[in-house]
Amino acid sequence: MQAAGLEEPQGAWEPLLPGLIILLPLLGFAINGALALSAARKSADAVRAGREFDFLENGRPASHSLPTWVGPGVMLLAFLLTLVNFVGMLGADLHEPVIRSYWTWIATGDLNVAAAIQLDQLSMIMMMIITGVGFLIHVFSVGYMQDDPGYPRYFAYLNLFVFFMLVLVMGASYPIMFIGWEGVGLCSYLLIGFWFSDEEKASAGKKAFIVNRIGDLGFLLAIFLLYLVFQRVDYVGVFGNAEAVFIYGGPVITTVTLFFLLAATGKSAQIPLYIWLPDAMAGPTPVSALIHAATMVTAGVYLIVRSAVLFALAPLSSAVVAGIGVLTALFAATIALKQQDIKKVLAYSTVSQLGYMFLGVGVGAYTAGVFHLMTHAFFKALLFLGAGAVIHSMHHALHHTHKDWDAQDMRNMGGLRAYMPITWVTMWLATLAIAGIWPFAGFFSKDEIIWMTGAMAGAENAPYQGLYTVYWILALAAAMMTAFYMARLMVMTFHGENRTGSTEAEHLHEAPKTMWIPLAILAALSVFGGWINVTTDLRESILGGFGFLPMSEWLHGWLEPVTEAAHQIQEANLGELAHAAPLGGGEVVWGLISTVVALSVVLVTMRRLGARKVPVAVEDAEPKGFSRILFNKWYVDEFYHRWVVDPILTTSRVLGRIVDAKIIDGAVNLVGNAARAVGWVGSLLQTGQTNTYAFFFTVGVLVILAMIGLQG
Amino acid sequence: MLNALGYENWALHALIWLPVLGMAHVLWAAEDRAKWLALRWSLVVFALSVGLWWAYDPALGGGYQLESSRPWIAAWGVNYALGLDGISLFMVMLTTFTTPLAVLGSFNYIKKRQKPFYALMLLLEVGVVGVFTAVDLFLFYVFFELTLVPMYFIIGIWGGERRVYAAIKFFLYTAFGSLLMLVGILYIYARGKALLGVTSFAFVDLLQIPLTPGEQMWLFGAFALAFAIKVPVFPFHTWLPDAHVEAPTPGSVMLAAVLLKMGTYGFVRFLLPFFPVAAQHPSVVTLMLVLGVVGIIYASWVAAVQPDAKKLVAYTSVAHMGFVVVGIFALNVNGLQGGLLVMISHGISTGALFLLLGMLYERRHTRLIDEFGGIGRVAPWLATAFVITALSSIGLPGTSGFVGEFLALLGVFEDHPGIGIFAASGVIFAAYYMLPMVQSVFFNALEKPENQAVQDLSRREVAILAPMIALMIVIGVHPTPLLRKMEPSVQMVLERVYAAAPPSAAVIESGRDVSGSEMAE
Amino acid sequence: MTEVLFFIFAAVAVGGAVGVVMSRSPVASLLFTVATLASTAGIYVLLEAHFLAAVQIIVYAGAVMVLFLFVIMLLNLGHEYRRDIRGNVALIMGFAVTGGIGGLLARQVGSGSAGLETNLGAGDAIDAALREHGAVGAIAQPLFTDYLVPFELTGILLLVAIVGALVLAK
Amino acid sequence: MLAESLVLAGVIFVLGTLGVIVRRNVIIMFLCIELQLNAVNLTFVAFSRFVGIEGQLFVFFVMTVAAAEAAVGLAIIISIFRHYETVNVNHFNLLKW
Repeated sequence: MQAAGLEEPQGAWEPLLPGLIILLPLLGFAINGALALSAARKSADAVRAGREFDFLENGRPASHSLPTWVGPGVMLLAFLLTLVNFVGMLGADLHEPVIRSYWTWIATGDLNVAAAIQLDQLSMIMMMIITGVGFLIHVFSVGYMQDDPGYPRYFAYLNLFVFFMLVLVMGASYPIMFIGWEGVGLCSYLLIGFWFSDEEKASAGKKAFIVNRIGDLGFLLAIFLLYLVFQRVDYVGVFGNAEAVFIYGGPVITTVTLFFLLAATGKSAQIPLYIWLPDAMAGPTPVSALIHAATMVTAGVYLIVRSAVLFALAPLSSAVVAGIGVLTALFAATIALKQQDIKKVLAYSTVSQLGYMFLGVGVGAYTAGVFHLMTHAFFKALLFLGAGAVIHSMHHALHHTHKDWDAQDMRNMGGLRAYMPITWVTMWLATLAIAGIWPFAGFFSKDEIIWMTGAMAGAENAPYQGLYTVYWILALAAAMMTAFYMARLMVMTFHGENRTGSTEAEHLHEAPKTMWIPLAILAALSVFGGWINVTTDLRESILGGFGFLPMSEWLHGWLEPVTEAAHQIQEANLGELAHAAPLGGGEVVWGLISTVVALSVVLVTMRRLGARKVPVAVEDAEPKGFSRILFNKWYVDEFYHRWVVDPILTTSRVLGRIVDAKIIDGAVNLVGNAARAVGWVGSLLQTGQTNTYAFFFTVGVLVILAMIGLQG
Repeated sequence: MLNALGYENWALHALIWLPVLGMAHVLWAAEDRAKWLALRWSLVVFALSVGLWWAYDPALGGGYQLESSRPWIAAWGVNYALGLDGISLFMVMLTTFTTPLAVLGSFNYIKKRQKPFYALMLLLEVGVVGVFTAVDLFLFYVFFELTLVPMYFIIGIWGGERRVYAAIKFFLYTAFGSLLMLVGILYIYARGKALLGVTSFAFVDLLQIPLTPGEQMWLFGAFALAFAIKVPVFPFHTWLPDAHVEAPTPGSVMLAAVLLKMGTYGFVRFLLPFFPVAAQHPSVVTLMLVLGVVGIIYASWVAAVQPDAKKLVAYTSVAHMGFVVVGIFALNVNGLQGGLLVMISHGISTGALFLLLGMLYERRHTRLIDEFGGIGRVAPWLATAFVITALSSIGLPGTSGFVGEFLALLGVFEDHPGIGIFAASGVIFAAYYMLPMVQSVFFNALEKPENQAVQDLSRREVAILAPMIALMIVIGVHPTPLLRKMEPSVQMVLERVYAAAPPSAAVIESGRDVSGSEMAE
Repeated sequence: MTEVLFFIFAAVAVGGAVGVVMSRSPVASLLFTVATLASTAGIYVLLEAHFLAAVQIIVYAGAVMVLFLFVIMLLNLGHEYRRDIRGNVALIMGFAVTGGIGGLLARQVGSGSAGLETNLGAGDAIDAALREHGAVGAIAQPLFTDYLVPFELTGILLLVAIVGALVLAK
Repeated sequence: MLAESLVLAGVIFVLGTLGVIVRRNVIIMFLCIELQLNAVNLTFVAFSRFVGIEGQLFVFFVMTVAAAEAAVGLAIIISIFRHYETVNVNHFNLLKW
């Protein structure tokens, strides 16, 4: 890192106050945090007095009105600043990352980690997503969380999260990224357990943190290995020398990348560490949208794209990445088929979509991975926010009559389109997008990933060609399932008869403005967001309106400076990618096929499920057979409990109660007791009887006399 | 300005003798003024010690500075000799920083016999500062043992129910170890007399003695056992949970924050430079690393199932000290620096944890985790402080805990990747023991009526915690100044180690061959 | 004549000592002690320590023993006739160890005393002193010159003993 | 007569020792101690005849100490008796560990 971190590439482009982008959310955190602390004090006084804290008692206090402006405000400023820089970067033909170094974070021996940020095309696109989607979700949160006593605390956490997320994507070295990496984990922990009085929610937060830490271990070890090899851990230093140092496919680079993969599976909820994400839905719904759909969970994808050069050098690791991705995509999709909780469906859908991103980056389609990351951020955030609006409305309705039904169970909904038309429309747009139907955003991104998988399977020198063919087929299957479970979600929620109950239904209502405007914006992005990266083949075909869609492969070109080294390595080693899918047919054909199939799945689902009468949750029978397994998520949680958690707990107990208390401490006390025993034997001589003392005294005299006598 | 006052000449002496004066003052004054006087005196000592930061100049090399010496027992060559290097600098400052906070933390906790209590706290400060500044082995030993006395009484008089058991265990266990060290000290002294004809206990003189490798191994064993018990290194740790659980809050704070550091300080100060051949003997290194790693994982697991919060934190100390041992015996700059930084951050964060548990105990008169629940709702500031401290303790990046652990693990990974992986798994288990405790105490439903009455932090308590939390974050964000101050001294220690028997070519290669095999050139 | 007297006194002294150890009543023990002390005083006379003999009778057999008697009466122990000799084990051990001491002493006396008197000059030293200063003067002369300090110290010791006894028995 | 005196002193000393060991009555134990002292005195006197007047001086000192000891000892017995109401040493076993 030594000099490299500090040297500023001269010329082309000067970013505008990049540090401020990070600092703004931190400032928001500081303000909201202070407000939260003072509000919490008041709330605590109320709780001690045995009352519920009614913060609206004397009108809305400052602690609950200021966050409305501070929270989204700093996000808006950060977004605008990012936008300015983005536009600036668009104008500049930037090939090298711009690095701003502020101070030396850790310096000892030959290790030197600067507190530096790096601006390049990749971090810029991530910053746009984080601040942009983040801002919309902040705005949505105002409506969603306004009546919660923890309102300022909520915004404090949310702002802190954005801060750490920006550190994650803007850091110029792996350790800095790691700060953000663990920091977002912390915020996720705090936000999942936001309503910490509920043990289940607090436990879900804890689970997320601990599972994430397993991944973090991989991150740390990868950093250590990189340091061992390069003596430096900043991106410029590592990537610049990677090709020279590593042998293609060698054991060290494979190990490094597998460690990174471990980290990524933790953060991005992939097999085997995905288990925390569904539980994470315990948090407020906008949090699920921001952290557990749009941004944080994509950090693993970002990590792999960031380390594209390393992964490109490790074909085995890449194949494992793709394999984990496609398996997760399929596996999570099967679980999503049978979930009844609206957020659980979306959670597994997120896991599944993240699997697609992994598949994308695993087959070397880094741009496609980022592309899907971006479109997914749009439509999944929209879906979650829409679900949030539904839950919000359901909650209000059920609250009115004090019905203790589950506000998130889709079996209790039905026919909501009549009450919440905007939510209904926007969510349908997002559903079409995620199902991969032309011309919505998801189509282009998902199609590109699947296409690239197929192309990889046919690449000249690609290793494991058969494997990639399998991946390709599985990816297609998962895509069909996606269409099904999303259509099922929409039908159960919005169509058919209303099952909420007639009194309750009167109180169902459309979301307030602060909530539906973000929905609308995200809906627009879900529709048009895919058009920035239409592949040339598609653009010239009917799917591109014969050249009507703008910006052919814009994202591809944009990210080229970041990914070109990786692509060159791939090209050099894998040779030309195939121009046809494993079963023949070009990109356009398969694009058409997938759209048609997805659309027909949606339509069939609507017809079949729309006609069926759904029993409400309390009356519904337990699922049987295979759907029971799916409903119980393949019993994976139980499996982990049985084979991982319980053994560790049992071992801990044995260690604590037997090994430590009895054996180790026992040995210590044994020494003490042995000394005591010797003393006890000696103390038997101390009878307390004067005669005895006289006797022993005399014995002593006798001994002395005997000694004198025998000498003399 | 410091120079004008001749600060360098009297600073260290003042740090040792001012608390003695304070003791006399406390004992002489009225009972109800004792706490304020003790606080004032310890604050004065802290204020004085801050100057050390500027007085110590790492640019002059890592040797001792601010040295001064005068004969004490001339016939045996014992000198009252003090000095400061980059390693002891932060230990001294940690001590002077912690003492006033511990004193402030005992205001409500200590109700009986206040005068002797605060006098003993000041005596403890004397002993610990003496340990960290002595540059004469005899003097070091005197101070090392001196610390036992106040701690023994603090646990034994003001402790919990089983205080006498804990105090005696603490005293006997650690005294047992240091007696072995005394034998070692006398042996070195005798060798110095025999081989070089010097009658001196000064470090500089003793370092000249050409000890044979065999002698070094034995002496290493004697010293290592003494320090390992103090640290404590697995499996010599069982006195610690008992002592912590029974000790009053300030006692636990001092024990965790400072007293344990005397052991690891001893590792760095004596084991490495005095017995370099033994210290880098492969089997010794392996043994120490394995003990460190086992300590990390074992203590984490045992901590996780403790029903008593204080005992839990006590075990986490063992785990943290495992990181220190692993870092030190990595025998490279990163590891050693990391180990030292873990010592500092552990002092701050675990000290703060004990203070927080003490605050909870004052409110609820229990330490059992299951007795709590939902405290976050009635004491949000307390909960916030606790969560921050706990996160620092489990090494969240951005807090002091991370930097130390990161460097220590990096150091050990450099030369022993296999052990490094196991040691690094400690980051998972740290979350595994800490988060459930945090959840059970501060989160979950507020069910028990006793818990509902818990008060939030008072102003005094905020004053205790604020500086600690600030330091956790400052060190976490910008540890470089500390690392820079320590580095020359650490380099000196390592040079000394490798000068004795430079690591063979094979060792160097094995450290690098991971990359070497893939070097294109 | 001297020999006969010695053996009479010796017999009384030993008999008294046995009586001290054997008798159940403290008062009887005390009287046996007085007998032993008195006969020892007789032996002192035979050994030409006339002053000590007098002191023995007056101070020891008289004053100190009366003090014992007072205490016995004060505590009303005159009627204690319970057997308070220890059990057989203690007796055997006591006999063994005292027998050992006796044996060693006997061995010492037996091996060392033959011709001791002649070697030591057959009483010349004390005779000269007695002749010069008289029975009292012979002791007084060194006591107030060479041994003045120890003598004064015994005075202090007695004072301390008086004070101590007062405090303890108060 | 020296040898005879020494034998006599030895016998009295041994008897006194035996008494101290076997008797439980603290006053009688005291008396036995007096016997022992007396035996020692006898040896002093016996030797003084042949060695010099100092032997008798020592006897003088021993008597003083014996008197002091008797005074203090008896005072202790009185105060112990007040507490325990007995002079049996079996009951005075506070010295036990």
